[in-house]
Amino acid sequence: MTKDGTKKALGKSPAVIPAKAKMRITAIFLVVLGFYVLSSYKTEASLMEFIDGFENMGTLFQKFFPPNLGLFKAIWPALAETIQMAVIATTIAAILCVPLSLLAANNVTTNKYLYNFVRFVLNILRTIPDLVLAVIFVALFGIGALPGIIALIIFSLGILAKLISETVESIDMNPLEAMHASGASTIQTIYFSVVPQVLPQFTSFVLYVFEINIRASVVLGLVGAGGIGQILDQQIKFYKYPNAMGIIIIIFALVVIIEYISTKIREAIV
Amino acid sequence: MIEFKNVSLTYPNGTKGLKKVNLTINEGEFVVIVGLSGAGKSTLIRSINRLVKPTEGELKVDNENILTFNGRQLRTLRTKIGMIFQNYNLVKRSNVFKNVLAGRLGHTSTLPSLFNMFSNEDRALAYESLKRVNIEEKIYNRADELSGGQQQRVSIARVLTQKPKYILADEPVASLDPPTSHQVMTYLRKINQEDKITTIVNLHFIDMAMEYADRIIGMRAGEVVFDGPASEVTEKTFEEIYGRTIREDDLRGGQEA
Amino acid sequence: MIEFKNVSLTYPNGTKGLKKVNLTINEGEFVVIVGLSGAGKSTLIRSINRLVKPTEGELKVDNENILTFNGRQLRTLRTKIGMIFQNYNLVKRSNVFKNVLAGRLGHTSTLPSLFNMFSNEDRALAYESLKRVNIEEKIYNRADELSGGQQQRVSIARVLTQKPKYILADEPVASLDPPTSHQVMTYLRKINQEDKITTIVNLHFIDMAMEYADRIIGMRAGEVVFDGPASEVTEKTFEEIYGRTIREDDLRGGQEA
Amino acid sequence: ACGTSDEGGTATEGNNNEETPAETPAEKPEKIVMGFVPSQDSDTIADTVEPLANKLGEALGIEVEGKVMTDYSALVEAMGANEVQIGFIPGFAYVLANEQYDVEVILKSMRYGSGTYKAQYVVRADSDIKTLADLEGKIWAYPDAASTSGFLFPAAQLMGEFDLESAEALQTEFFAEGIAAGGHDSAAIAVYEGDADVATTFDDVRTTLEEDYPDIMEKLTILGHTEDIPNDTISVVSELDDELVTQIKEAFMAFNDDEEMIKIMNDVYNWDAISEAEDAEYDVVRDTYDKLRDSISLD
Amino acid sequence: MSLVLPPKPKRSLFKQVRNIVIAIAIIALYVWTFTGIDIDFARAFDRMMNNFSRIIPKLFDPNWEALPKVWDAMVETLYIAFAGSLLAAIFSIPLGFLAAQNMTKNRVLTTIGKWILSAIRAFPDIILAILFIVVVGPKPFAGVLAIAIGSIGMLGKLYSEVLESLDTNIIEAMEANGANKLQILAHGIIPQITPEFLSYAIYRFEIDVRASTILGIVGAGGIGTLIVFAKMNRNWEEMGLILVVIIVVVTIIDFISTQIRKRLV
Ligand SMILES: Nc1ncnc2c1ncn2[C@@H]1O[C@H](COP(=O)(O)OP(=O)(O)OP(=O)(O)O)[C@@H](O)[C@H]1O
Ligand SMILES: Nc1ncnc2c1ncn2[C@@H]1O[C@H](COP(=O)(O)OP(=O)(O)OP(=O)(O)O)[C@@H](O)[C@H]1O
Ligand SMILES: [Mg+2]
Ligand SMILES: [Mg+2]
Repeated sequence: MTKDGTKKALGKSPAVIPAKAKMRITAIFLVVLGFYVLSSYKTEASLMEFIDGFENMGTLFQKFFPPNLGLFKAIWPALAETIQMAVIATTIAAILCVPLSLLAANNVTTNKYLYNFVRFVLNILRTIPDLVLAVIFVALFGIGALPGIIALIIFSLGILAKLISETVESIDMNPLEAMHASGASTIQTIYFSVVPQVLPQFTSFVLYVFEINIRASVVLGLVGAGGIGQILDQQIKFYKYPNAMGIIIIIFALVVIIEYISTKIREAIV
Repeated sequence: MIEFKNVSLTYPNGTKGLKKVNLTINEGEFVVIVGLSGAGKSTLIRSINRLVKPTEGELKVDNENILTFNGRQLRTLRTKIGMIFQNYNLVKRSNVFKNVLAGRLGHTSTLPSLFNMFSNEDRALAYESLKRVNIEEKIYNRADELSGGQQQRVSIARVLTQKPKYILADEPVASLDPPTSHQVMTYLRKINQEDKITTIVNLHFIDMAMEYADRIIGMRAGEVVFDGPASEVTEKTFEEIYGRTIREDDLRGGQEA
Repeated sequence: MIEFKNVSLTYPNGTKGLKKVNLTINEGEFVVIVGLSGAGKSTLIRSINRLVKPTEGELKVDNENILTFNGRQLRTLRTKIGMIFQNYNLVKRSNVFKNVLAGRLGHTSTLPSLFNMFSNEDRALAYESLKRVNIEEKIYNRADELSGGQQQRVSIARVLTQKPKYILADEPVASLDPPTSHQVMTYLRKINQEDKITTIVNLHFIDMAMEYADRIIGMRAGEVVFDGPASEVTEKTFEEIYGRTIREDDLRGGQEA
Repeated sequence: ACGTSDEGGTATEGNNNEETPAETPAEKPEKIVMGFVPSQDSDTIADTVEPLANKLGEALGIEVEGKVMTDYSALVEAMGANEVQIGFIPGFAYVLANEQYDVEVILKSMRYGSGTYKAQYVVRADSDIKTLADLEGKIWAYPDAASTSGFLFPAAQLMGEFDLESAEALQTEFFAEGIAAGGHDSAAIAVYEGDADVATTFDDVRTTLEEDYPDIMEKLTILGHTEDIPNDTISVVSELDDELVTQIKEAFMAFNDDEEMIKIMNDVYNWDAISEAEDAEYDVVRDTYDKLRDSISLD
Repeated sequence: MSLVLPPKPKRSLFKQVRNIVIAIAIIALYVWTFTGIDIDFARAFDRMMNNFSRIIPKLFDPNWEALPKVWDAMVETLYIAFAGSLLAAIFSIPLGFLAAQNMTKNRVLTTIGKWILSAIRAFPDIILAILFIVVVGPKPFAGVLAIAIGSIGMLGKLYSEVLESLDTNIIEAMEANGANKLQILAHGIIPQITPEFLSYAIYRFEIDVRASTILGIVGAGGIGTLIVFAKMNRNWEEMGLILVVIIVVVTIIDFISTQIRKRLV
């Protein structure tokens, strides 16, 4: 009887996650872990060395202090150029991404071929490293801010269009239906029901990309595309670490300010 | 006048939404369609302004077969049919007035509307409509600041602004509590009577249907199983529409609604 | 036994959710609370398991004043009170079984539960509960694959798994259509009778309340305005609860529900 | 800032790994890491040093690992932390490394039979710039301010010649504008395209551009050269004991007699020999840097 | 007929002033930007037409001979980026929780969390590389660490945003059950956030694969080094090949990760 009872009880108490799903999750977990172990081996990871060497980092890090904040005036022109490049690039990318992200959202663009084509192009755009873009455009346009701006535009366009098309895909479709039902044209429908819904996200993504663009100019500086990056690189090469730290702190301040503006704008329009 | 002649609709996945529906809805009528979830009420109503396209038969609105309509014709058709939805379908983040003005989009050319340039007539009309549903003081509130009943009134105002010949309402009160539901139904009825707008409403509740309708159409599994004035509704009608008496159905817990 | 003694609740923004409520709910009762939106039904119910904390008075559950409870005591209190929500509040991406087992969390030690290690008894109990609401065949479906009615049944199963002494249900059927609503109410009633679990349900619909309740409590603006068996409900009760007779209210469109 | 290298020597002791006091030479390390930063001053850039490292390892009987890095500050820091023991670093980087971490030069590379190279002033053939003095008021393109041949030497030369206080003054008072072009090639192209009037680059950057710009040899001419700049160094960290350093030196020198190695070095780095070097040879770089040192800081 | 127009919206003076200030600020920013930056478009265009044939055709004529070399670098990059972004994906979790307002109720802590993340993001790759090279030497591991830190700045920020948009009803339901905080985390929060966290981690992995210039600095080889060298040598054919390899590899990663996500979510 007891035997019977237990059997019954067990039969009645199914596993929390079905065996098949469990196996699948375990398999994926093992693959990820396995690849990590392999990567650790290939990259010569060693916790001991890390702990041993940590002191070195401390010693080096100290050299960055005290940061020289008096350099603000000296670097201002380059910083201004960086900001200006980021402003232009972000603005243009934000404008261009509107049609692109609508075309790359499957709830607005119902034509499968068009949608897939735009997605494909955007994916390729996103794949190209910013450094390569900068190098190619410098080679094409010569040194100066323009190649940097164009590299930033393409770079941010990829990110923005992806993020925004995903937002568009998640909007409430009901108002669109209502507008269609009242005879509004497609453009009217988009303008009156899609735009208000994505506006807050749009702004915060644009500001996020603006921040990325400011930071990306560090890379751009290295290839002659202007901006604060050049100065930073030079300070490091000359061992003016406190100066480098000063620049980093100024970039940090800029990042925090942008983030603050972003929250404020979101609060204002949400 | 709206005429369904042997209208059938099969969804791409094979579900039959409508099965050989024949109906005539006359000018100025207030028709309520009742039926269980999945009976095809929405499909029927949405066929009329071609939000879905019946696959067979003929559907005439004002003596034109709208099943052949395309692009421009469709837009014109839709401007004369107003629609009210269960979830109000307002743009939550826009203010009430903008939402109501959206009802005029079909009558406005695209470019000016993009710059929010509506004519004084349009704006006056929109304001007038808001007043008719007694919600004018919320004109500049954002839609998501309103309660459900208020939102539905805004969506009625939007439809009024459209100056339609027909109003379709797809379960306009399903998300509202009973007093508010009655309020909304009362407004719909009032507009039907004052403006002589032919009105077709979907409802789950047969009791509410009987209170407001000139005529009740019962649907079940894509077919019209009852069609007649509210006064003719009997216990048997209930059975026809709901398959069996309500109580019994419920007690068979296992079944899905 | 649950006793409200002069319980008041003022929200931080100054809104009075409850005003000097006095109530006693006895073991095994099936109580339905009705009232308009904003009447304080949710506030009342959520006070009982301290999801909100009344600011005045005394609230006794099994003769202990729960308003003084903290941390550990609160968790123990909550394990014996099951709760059902309007929006089911299931973890949409987890399967049905995991959702139901979540009902046991309060009875399970933390560490094993983090690794989904539930005892055989717990799993058997959860499965049993699923069967009681006739949904055992969906055990490994993800919660978001289910219809509203099914999700609500899962959330009832979750509460059953908790083996509570009390069940609180906050508008359990507001998102469901009438037949499904009846189904869900029937299950709740069945459980109340079979397991002798004291059950308190919030509803908008007084008619549905009358069908299922032993006792009806009417609320209005944070106050209890009616308390008695379903049989005692009259036209006047309606008026008390809804402020005035329904019809009249509606016609004065301007008023908010 | 640190003064002379002697002072640096005592100062660095505290910086280094405590276990290896300088006096008691430790036994041979298990592995030596050799870092290499290809500078654009050379006209081909290699992305591997493996053959060289292997050969050196054979000769020393210790495992030698070669690493190519793209930034010499990183290499110098790595040498400072004794993570890299042998560094192939340009003259200017060596001077800094010596000052900071007491890194010592042992050898230098020979190119085209010489241990030095020069930087050049590149102008358009059709321009009216005939002497350095004509550069006044023109636009100057240089690769970057840390480039030995592209910036330091020409800047020092011009500052000396025209009696300017600082690099800042050079860029704003003497020249109309200074542009950091990001590379020797970009600087030359800037002149070619007319964005700048003069570029300072290594000698001769035009050869690397001939493929893309076939007429560059005619369009651009060389206005002049700077004084000699010592070639890339092979430097070692102070932690290596003298015996090992001698071995390393000998091993490298032996490559000069090894046909196969010469070929490898030539193919990959354009070197045709390795020769001994002394710290003093880099004084010229040091002096140049001293002239500019302060004008580069930002305060 | 006289038209009854609605009353004009009442806007609070504060908001009006605020909006005007914002508008002026934005206009000023643009005026400053466009007057400050000098770009000769006509000339740039001209230049591009001239240079086009020097570069673009070569990019489309990749130098396949370099494939073994580029491929090796790519594989190396993959290992490093994988290890780095996995570490980042894990260590970003506590930071994400710290910076999320609804998880860390304490405003001071949240702000500290957000600032830490911003500070990390302000650190340029090259400095991270230098810092880690002195820790473990010029080897791929230094690259792994630098990438891990660099990625934490972005992942932590994204994670905290996911957490802030969490459905809190479920948490309430579990609280009502008597579940404790850890249990709510395991059963209520983690299932909700897993898919987003995964997507972001994989997205970051892709970024790390294609933007690994940092690896060149630490002497870890990798595709970034090759980009730098191809640039220095003006070797456009090799640049073309590098691009092809990156595009193909990232596309494959994208495909695999979509499959994995589908299976896990
Ligand atoms: N887009 C669609 N694709 C496939 N089947 C559909 C689609 N829309 C509806 N259906 C199916 O068609 C049938 C009728 O649906 P319809 O929405 O018209 O019912 P309803 O009476 O409005 O129900 P409810 O009360 O739930 O709104 C149902 O079986 C439904 O599942
Ligand atoms: N967290 C809160 N803060 C401030 N006020 C609140 C809060 N929650 C509820 N209220 C207010 O308290 C009053 C009672 O609300 P409660 O949610 O209890 O009503 P209800 O009867 O459940 O209504 P419904 O039918 O809409 O659920 C309402 O006026 C409501 O606006
Ligand atoms: Mg429907
Ligand atoms: Mg409530």
